[in-house]
Amino acid sequence: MNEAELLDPPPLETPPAPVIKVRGEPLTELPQDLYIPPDALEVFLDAFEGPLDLLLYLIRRQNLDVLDIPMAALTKQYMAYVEAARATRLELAAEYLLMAAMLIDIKSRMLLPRREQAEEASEGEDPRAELVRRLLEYEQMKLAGQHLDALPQAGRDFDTVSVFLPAAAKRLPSLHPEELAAAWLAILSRAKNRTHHRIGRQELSIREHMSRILKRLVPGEFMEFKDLFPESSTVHELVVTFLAVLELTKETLLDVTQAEPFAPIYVKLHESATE
Amino acid sequence: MNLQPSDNPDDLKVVLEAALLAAVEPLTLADLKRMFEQDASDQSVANDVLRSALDELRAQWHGRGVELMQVADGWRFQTRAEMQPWLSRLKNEKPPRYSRAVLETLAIIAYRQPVTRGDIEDIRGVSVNPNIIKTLEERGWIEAIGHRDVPGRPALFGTTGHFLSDLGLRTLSELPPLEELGNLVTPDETALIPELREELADNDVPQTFGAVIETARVASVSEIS
Amino acid sequence: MNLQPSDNPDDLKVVLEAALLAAVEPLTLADLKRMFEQDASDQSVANDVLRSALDELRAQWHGRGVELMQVADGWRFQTRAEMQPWLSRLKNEKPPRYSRAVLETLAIIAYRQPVTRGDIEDIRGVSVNPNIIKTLEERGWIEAIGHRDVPGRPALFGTTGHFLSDLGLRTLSELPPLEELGNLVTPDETALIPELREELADNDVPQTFGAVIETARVASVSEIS
Repeated sequence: MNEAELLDPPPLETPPAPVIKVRGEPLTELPQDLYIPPDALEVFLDAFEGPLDLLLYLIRRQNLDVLDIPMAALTKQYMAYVEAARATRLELAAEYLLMAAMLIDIKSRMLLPRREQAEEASEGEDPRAELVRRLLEYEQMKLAGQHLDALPQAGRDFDTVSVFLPAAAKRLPSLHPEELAAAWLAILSRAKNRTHHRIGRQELSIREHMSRILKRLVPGEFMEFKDLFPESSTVHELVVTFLAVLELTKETLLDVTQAEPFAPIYVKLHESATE
Repeated sequence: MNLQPSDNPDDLKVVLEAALLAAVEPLTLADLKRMFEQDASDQSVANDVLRSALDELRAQWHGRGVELMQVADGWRFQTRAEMQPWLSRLKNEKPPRYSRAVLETLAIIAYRQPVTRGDIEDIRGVSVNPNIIKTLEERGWIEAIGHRDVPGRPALFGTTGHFLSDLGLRTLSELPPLEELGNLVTPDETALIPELREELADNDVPQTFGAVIETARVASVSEIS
Repeated sequence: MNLQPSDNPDDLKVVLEAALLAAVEPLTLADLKRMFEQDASDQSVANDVLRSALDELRAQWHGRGVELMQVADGWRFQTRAEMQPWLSRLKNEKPPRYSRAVLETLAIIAYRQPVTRGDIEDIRGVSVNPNIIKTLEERGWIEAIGHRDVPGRPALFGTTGHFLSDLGLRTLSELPPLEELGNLVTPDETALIPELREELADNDVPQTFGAVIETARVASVSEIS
C-alpha cells in the first residue's frame, strides 16, 4: 500500500510529496502532459487508489467540471494510462481496463442519435450519470478518510492513562453478618449430627468439674444455678459443668430447687454431703 | 485512609480518580456505580452525584498534561495532544500511519455502515485487500455486525465504540461532516446515515441531481459535436 | 498550552506527570531526561532538577488514591492499597469467599468472645489451623485481648472495631441474633415446654441463660454418647 497523497485535489492541503525517483533524480512534480517516464509508472500507478482515483485526478488536474466530462479526450488519456499499466502491472490493469470499457461505453452511447420523444422521459439516464455519481461518492469518501486521519488518534496523538495496579493487594473476601450466624448454626447442627459417632473423652473432666462445683459451694448456703456457669465459658465447659451438676444431683451430693416454673433455680450442698 | 465514598463527595472523587487512572478501558457510569454498590452502608451512589463528581474532576484536571474525557465507551484519562512531542520521545516505535486505502475503507465503513466488502469495492472502484479489513479489525475499530441476506451472505461491517473512543468521539454524529461536493449528494444516497440525511434535508439545496445531470448532458452535446 | 519544560519547573512537572501517568512501565531518570534533550532551548534538564520535580510531584499526590512511587525499575504511579476494595469491584470477578473453617472460627470468636484457640477447637470438634487465626488477624478482624489464667496462658481472642465497621455494624449486639437456636431442638422435646421455646424465639440477646442451657443441652448429646 502506498501513502502518497500528492495527487489530492486542490482544496485540501497537500502533505509532503513522497519522493519518486526516476533514474536517480527525484520527481517532485507529476508530469504536465500524459507522458510518464516508464521507470516512474509503477510508483505513479501506486499513487492512485484505483481507476476512480485516477479519473478524478485527470478531471481535477485539467480543472474540468466533474459534471462536464469531456468524454473523448478523457477516454483517450485514460487509455494511454491503461496501456502503460498493462505493460508492467497486468493484475493492476484489470480494474483500469474495466473503467476504460465503461468510458468507451458511455462515449459510444452518447454518439448514438437519440429520439426526441424518449429524451424527455429518460432525462436521468444520461450515460454519464452513473459515472458522475460514482466519482462524487468516491471523492467524498476519499476526503472523509483524510478527515478521519486528521482527528487526534489514541496512540498517535495522545495516550490513554492506565497506572499500575499493584497485584499484591488482592481482593479480600466480603462478609455479611448473616453468614456468621449461619456458620454458628452450622456448628451446632453438626454437633448434633456427631451424636452417634463421637467418642466421649471428657469423663475425667466431668469429675473435675464436679469437684470444682463442690468446692465453690459454701455449706448451707444457696447459690444461683446460673452462677455456676462462668460468662467466658465455652460450650464445652458449659456442657461439662451442666453434666457435673446432673451427676452431683444424681449422687445426691447436690440439691436443686425452684420455687415455681421459670423462677431462678438454686443449688445447695446436700445435707449429708456437709457432714 | 478510611474512606466513605458513598457519603462523602471528596472521598467519592478520590476513588473515582484512582479507578479512572488505573482502568485500561474507558469506564461507563454503570461501571463506576458498581464500585459503590456493595459498600457497608448499602447505599448506592446516584447517577447525578456521580456525574457531578466527574464534572468536578474534569475541571480539577484542567490545564494539566492529562485530561478526563468522555468518549463513546465511557470516561477515561488521556494525555493532551500538547504532550505528544515529549511523550513520543519515550516510545521506541513510531505509531502507525494508515495508508489511503485503509483510510478510505474506514471512511466508507464509518459513514455508510453497515456495508459489505462488495459495497466498499463498488465505492472505491478497486478490490479490497483482505489485509485492510484485517488491519482495521485487529485495531478493534470495525467488526462484522451481521450478514446481508443475499447469496453468499456477505458480512456487514460497522465501526465499534472503541473506534470512536480512539478518535476521542462519543457518537457517530460527532464524525467530521462529509464534504458536500457542490450539493451533489442527494438525500437518498445517504440513507444509511440518518444524522447526515437530516442535515442534508435541512440544507437549502438549489441544484437537484436531475438538474445536474441535465447540465452534464447539455454540456456533453457540445463536447461531442 | 505553550510549554517550556526545560526552563519552567511548573511546565516540567506537567510533562513529567503526563509521561509517568501514561507510561506502561516504570520510567527511569534517564528516560525522563531523554524527553527534554531535543527541546528547542537545546538545554537538558539536570538530574537534581528532575529529582526535585519528582519529589514535589510525589508530595502533590499525597493523600490521593494514586501515588507516585520509586520502585526498582524507576518511577511510576500506582494505586494505593486502600483503593483496592473499590477497584476490585470494577473487574467482574466473583468476590473470593472465606472457607467454612474461617467462617466458623470467626463466628465462634464473634459470638463467644473472648475465646482461646482451644475453645474454638472444642466447639468445632477439629483442630484449628494456625493460618485461620492468622488470616483473621491480618484482616484486622480479630485480636488477642488477653490471656486465660490457666496453664499455658492461652491467648483470648475477640473481634475488633474494624470487624464491626467492615460488616456495617456499630456494636456487637447488632450481630444477627441466634433466635433460630430454638429450632435446632428437635420438635418433640420442645413440645413439652412451649413457653421456653417462645421465650427463645422472641429473644434478641443471643446469650440468655435459657439459650446457654439449650445450647449446652444440644451439644451435650454428643458428649454423653
